[in-house]
Amino acid sequence: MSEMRLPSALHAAPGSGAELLSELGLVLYCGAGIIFIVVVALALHATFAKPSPAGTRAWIVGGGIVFPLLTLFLLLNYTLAVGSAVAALESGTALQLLLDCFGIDAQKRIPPPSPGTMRVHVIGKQWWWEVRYEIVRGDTSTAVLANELHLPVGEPVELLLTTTDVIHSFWVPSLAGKVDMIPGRTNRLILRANTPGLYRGQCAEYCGGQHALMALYVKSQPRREFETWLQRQARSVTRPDDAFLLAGYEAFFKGTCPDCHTVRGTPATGKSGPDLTHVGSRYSLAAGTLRNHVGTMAGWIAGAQDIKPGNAMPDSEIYTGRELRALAAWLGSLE
Amino acid sequence: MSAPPNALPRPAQELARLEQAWEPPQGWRLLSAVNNTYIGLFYIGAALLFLVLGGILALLMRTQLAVPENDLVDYDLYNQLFTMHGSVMMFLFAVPVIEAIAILLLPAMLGARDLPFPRLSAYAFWAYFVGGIVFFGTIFFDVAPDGGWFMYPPLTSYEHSPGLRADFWLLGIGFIEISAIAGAIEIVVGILRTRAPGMTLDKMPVYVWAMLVVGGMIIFAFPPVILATALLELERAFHWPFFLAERGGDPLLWQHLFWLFGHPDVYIIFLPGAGLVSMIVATMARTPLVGYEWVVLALVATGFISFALWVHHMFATGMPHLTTSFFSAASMAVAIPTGIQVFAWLATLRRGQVQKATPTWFVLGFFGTFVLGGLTGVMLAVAPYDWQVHDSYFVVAHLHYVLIGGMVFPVFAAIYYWAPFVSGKPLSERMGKWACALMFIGLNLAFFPMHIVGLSGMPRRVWTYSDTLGWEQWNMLSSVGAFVLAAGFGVAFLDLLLHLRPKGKVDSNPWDAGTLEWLPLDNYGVRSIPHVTSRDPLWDRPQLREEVERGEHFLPGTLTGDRETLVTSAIDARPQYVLRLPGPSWLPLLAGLGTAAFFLFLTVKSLVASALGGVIALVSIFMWLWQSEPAPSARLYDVGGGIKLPDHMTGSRSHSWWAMVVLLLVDATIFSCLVFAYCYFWTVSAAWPPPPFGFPDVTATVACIASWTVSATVLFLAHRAFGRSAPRVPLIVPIALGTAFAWIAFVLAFRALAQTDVRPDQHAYGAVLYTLLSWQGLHVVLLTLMGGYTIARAIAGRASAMRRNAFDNTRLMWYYAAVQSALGCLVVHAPRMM
Amino acid sequence: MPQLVHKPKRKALLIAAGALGLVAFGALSGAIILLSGAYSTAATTQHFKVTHQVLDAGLRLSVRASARHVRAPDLDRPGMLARGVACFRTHCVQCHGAPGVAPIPAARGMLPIASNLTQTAREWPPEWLYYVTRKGVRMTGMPAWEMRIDEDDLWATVSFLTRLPVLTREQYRRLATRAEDLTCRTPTGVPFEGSREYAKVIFRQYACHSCHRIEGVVGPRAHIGPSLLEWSRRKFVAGVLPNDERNLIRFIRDPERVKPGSLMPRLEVTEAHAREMARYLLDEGAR
Amino acid sequence: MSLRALIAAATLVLTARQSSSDVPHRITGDVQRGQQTIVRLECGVCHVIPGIPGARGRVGPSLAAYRRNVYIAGRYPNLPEVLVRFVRDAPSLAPDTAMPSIAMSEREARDIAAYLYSLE
Repeated sequence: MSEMRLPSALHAAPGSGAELLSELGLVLYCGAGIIFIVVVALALHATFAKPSPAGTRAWIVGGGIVFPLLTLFLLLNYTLAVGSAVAALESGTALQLLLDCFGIDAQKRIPPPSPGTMRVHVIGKQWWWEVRYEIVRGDTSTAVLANELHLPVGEPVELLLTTTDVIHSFWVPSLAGKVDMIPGRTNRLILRANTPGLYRGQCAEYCGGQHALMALYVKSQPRREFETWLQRQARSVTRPDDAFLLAGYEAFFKGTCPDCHTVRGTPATGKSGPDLTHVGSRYSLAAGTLRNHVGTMAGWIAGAQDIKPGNAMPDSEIYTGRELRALAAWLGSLE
Repeated sequence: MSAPPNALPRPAQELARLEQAWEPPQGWRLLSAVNNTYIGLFYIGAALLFLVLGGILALLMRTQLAVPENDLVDYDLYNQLFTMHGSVMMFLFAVPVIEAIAILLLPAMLGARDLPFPRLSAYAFWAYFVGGIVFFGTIFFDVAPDGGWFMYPPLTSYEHSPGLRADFWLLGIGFIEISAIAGAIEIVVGILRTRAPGMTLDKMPVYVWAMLVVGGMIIFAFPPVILATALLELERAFHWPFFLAERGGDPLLWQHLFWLFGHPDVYIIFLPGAGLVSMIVATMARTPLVGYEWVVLALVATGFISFALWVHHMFATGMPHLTTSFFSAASMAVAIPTGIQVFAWLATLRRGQVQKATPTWFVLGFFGTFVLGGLTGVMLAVAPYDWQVHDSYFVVAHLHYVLIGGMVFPVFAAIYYWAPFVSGKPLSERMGKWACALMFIGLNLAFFPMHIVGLSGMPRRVWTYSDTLGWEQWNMLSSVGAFVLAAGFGVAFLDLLLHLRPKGKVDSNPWDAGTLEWLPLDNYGVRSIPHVTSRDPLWDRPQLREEVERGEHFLPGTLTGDRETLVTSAIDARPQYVLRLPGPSWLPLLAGLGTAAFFLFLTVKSLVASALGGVIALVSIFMWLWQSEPAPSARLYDVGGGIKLPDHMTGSRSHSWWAMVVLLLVDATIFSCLVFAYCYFWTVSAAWPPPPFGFPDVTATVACIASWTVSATVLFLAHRAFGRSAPRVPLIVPIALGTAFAWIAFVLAFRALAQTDVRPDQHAYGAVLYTLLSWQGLHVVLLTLMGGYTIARAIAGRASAMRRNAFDNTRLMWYYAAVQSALGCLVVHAPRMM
Repeated sequence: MPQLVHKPKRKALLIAAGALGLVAFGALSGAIILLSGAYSTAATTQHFKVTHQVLDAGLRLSVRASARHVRAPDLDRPGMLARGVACFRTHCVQCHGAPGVAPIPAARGMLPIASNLTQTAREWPPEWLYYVTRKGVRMTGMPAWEMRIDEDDLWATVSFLTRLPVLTREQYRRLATRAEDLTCRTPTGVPFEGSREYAKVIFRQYACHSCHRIEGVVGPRAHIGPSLLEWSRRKFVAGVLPNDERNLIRFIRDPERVKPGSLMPRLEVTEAHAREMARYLLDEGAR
Repeated sequence: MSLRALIAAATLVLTARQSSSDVPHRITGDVQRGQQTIVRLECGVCHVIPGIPGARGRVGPSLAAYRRNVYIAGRYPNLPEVLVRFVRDAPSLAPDTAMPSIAMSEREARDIAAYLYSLE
């Protein structure tokens, strides 16, 4: 995953909400830096310079009231404009908004989300993410995956954020600010990236034992590539022909795997764990904890509780070495 | 300037009698002391102990995070560590230490001999100390809470946090709620009613103003968290679904209630720090604080605005844009009063010749860190920016800058500044400077990198992180900084151990300060209570020290033979009566232990032991109350200046009446929060009451309200009759009657609920209805106890037309309970109007 | 006379200091000898005479004390002698020799040398012989036989030993030839089922610790087989089978069948012993 | 190279020179690169490996003091060429093993082996 961008608000993706926010941040840092230096300088001066009657109420009125009032008034208007822009992902930079936010109604310039905007459901769970693409090209079939989200480059995608257990928070710092996932509610977040890339996100609201190991990847890719990918994700799986893979397939049903996992096209329809239909195509296992290859797959199946203690996946305790390898190989083949 | 109120020479034996009355208990009996100087020191010592303990937890965490993928502690222990660190620092260090400092300093600053309710302070301290130790001890038994210090449900509810861990958190908070409310009563009544004659509101030291505001804030800020913790415990213990979405609850209700407390709490912690800085700055610059009125106004304004900020902790919960905008604006607005104070301090420093001693260095350290924390605070108030940094290490950096910079630095400035007040001589300048420098460097080294690592995507509360994310160098720096900071604390504590020797008799004013606490002091406080005519009496009347020490001012000895102080009017501080104060007693300690045992054993579900603790606590409290309100003397006492005062007062002039009113304000705020919870469920749900349930029975509701009216009326009639006849008959009969009607009302309220068919564990609707009912029931029980106590006093001859504070307080509670219960019954039906 | 009061005290102090000094000196010189490598561990260097005598006496005293509660059964039951001979020729003669039979060459170089049992059997009561045979002797070549010879045959062996001093070369040869078809029986049960202490004895008696590191079993830091420390957390037996009791027993008893080519030898571990071992290993985490 | 030939060759080359304990572990791999490769391939999912952050897996044996191990997979002498092959393709040496063959280059396998031999 060398192509992964650092999951950082300081490395915002071009065209994303995070980019607007990082420009906003820049304004804030500069302003705060100047104010900080001035106040500290004043404090040192006041302490060490000769006493002077210059220290009067004028300081209080000027420094304590007029200056903050003015600054905060400007800041508030500016940030409200940025906030609206980020919420709707309007194009244009935050600095432009800063220059012309007074006198222009920022709300007016924001186009409503176009009717064709793609919607993706992201459901937070202890401690992983379920991602559902509801509609694929008018077809009603569903693409369900875990811990991974793909976006077409340059198009806003609307995420509907929910949870089935505790509060989580969806945060991909280089794409957008965070939005909580709260039981009983559905929150919305619009994501967009203007360049292809792989981004990392992590749960930002403490959600219990393994909160630290709840990450996900977001991949932005050209529209055509995205379409191909999505179509493949919507496909079902067939029984493998290869003898070794078949052994893996059978091992899957020998164990308790199907109780929790779905593999579309097979009798496995468990709901509580991640959908594994295309698990082999994913970047990570265990919600961004492990890279995905046959070795980590085998290790995760056999030792999930050592890797992520307390998570819902038990250590498998029934497979022979050969079965484990075959199972890992079969799952890895589900691309 | 006028002559002092009392003439010289003073009678022989006057001083000896004063000393005898205030004689502190010796040896191990010291634990029975209730005097504010002792309790204040115990309290500060305990709070600093928890600072050390919480700090050790922090060092463990920083060691774990120093390198990526570290195995020093596992996830389970780490989650306990950060939960305990936050809870210990906020609830067992920050809030208690500000109350502790107030208990120690306030009487001396006000020219009083003690606070009005010494035993209440002692009780608050013991409940806090024992409870705190038990709470902290859970970490050694692997039952420490692990839900984070703000304990968001549903993670902390019974399903996702089975076991005792979360219950121990609720227990720990329970203690701090008790001691904070007790402290607030003490502080507010103390400030308003025991100031030295002449110390009108506009002559109060800024710190006293800060504490008055903070006392007021505690009264309104703690009730939401009291209610929230009660609801969560009800949910955990009985599965009443307040926060469970699938049964009509809402996890956000917890967040609203918690932050409705949590944000003012930040200012409850910071304002006393600001007040301390105002005092120190003025003294160190040897000039009166520039813009006193502005600063006071700023304190009051901060107190108000702080209640309008809580939602900025919830910007990421997906609330409407308009809401975030409002709270964004309010959050920014709080920068203005803070700015006023900062510039007032700067102007003061500029005007005077600054003494460069350790307190000054700490104040400068405070400027250098708090201002930065304040600025990042403004950033967090910017809603869109908050979406990025919320719940990241940026917030961790911000809050530590604000709390350590804005509160710990002033507290250590205060420790160095007021050490001579306790021990007669300053601490080591050399060690003080080292401590200050190490703390300043450590703080910046530990927390500045956290801004960057937070922006780089590191969320809070993670026990480990990967080495591929670019976070490791910053974390290493932070960890090193944490140890430097700890070394700074270490030097300061060593200095305290080596050089602080509290003594009874202190006559010291090393910084040449202008306020009353620098008068010569002994166990009895000041020799005579000064007549105050300006804001900085020691500067404006240099001879005041000698006059006070010679006994030329008010109340130079003991008039009743008991411990005494002067009660003055709230606004203009005119002497009103001589308050006889209780002496040392084991009862507060016993009551504190009993309370601790009650909650502790309740938490571990050991009901018999719990009940035993409860009985011990109740009996101790009743015994101590029994001793209160000694028989009033018919004569008037000459306190000096030709002023003759009684030793007792009833009705709204009595200090106990004020305490009762404060308590009722707390009570009413809890009730308002409960009503808020009801309305909240109503607004967030599609239909109300949620089908298939109905509203409570109207007839029973009306009957309940009628019954309460009768009950309160009976008490009112008794009150009218009390002044005229012998007390026995008009007290026993009406109170018994009133109690009976209160119980009838409660039963009727229950019957009204039964009509709705909803059980409390079925739906949030049922849960909130039954909580309203339980709250009413709790008051009925309380009235029964208070009524019984009042009757007992009447029978024992401890009540009369003059000696009626117990009755008056019971009566106040009665009216309040009746109104509250009636309102509670009505509010339930409010949705019918819509 | 205050001095008198002080004197004994000072004397006691002096004695104590002297004793401490001696102990320290001893420890120091011992350390120097050990660390310098001057102490020879070669089997060609014999013990000092006094060392040998002390150790020999120590052995007798220890056996006498330990065998106090041993009660011998009737040693003259029919068939007993024959089985005793069988055991003796299977397990003992190699080191101890027999009338007219020398120990095998390797055994002749042992230090200490295995005693000639014709003499021992004359001087020791059967209970002692039983005890020593059953429990072995530490730091000599004498192993404990309780895991390899069952209780009855242990006594049968003792029964034979008691007659050893009176046998001629010919008699012994005849007895030995007659017993050729008999095998010495191995024990089947475990005396202390589920005892963790006894499980450690079992590991040691099968020499497991010569290749593996095992929790609670003192031995070399062996890297021949995989470490068995924290075994309960391991997921696989031999990297092949799920790590549960059944599979572990299977592997311990017949490694080659579970994992062809495995270098772990078949140790003829009884079912009961293998179960104790498996339980011990799997129980570790639960403690 | 067939398995038999591999072992035979390796054994032949090295049996003659068993005198120093270091000899059997001579290998042309880079220890530091090996460490990075182990981190990248996340071998720690199944093994405890000293010096690798987060390597606390219990699926396979602990690789602590790997240099001192006498055998690989309980079957083959612990020789560099065998180890390199086992690291890449364990099933070819131990058909029943749980350790899958992991995609990596010859050089990466050598680096990993070098790292393992650096563990005393």
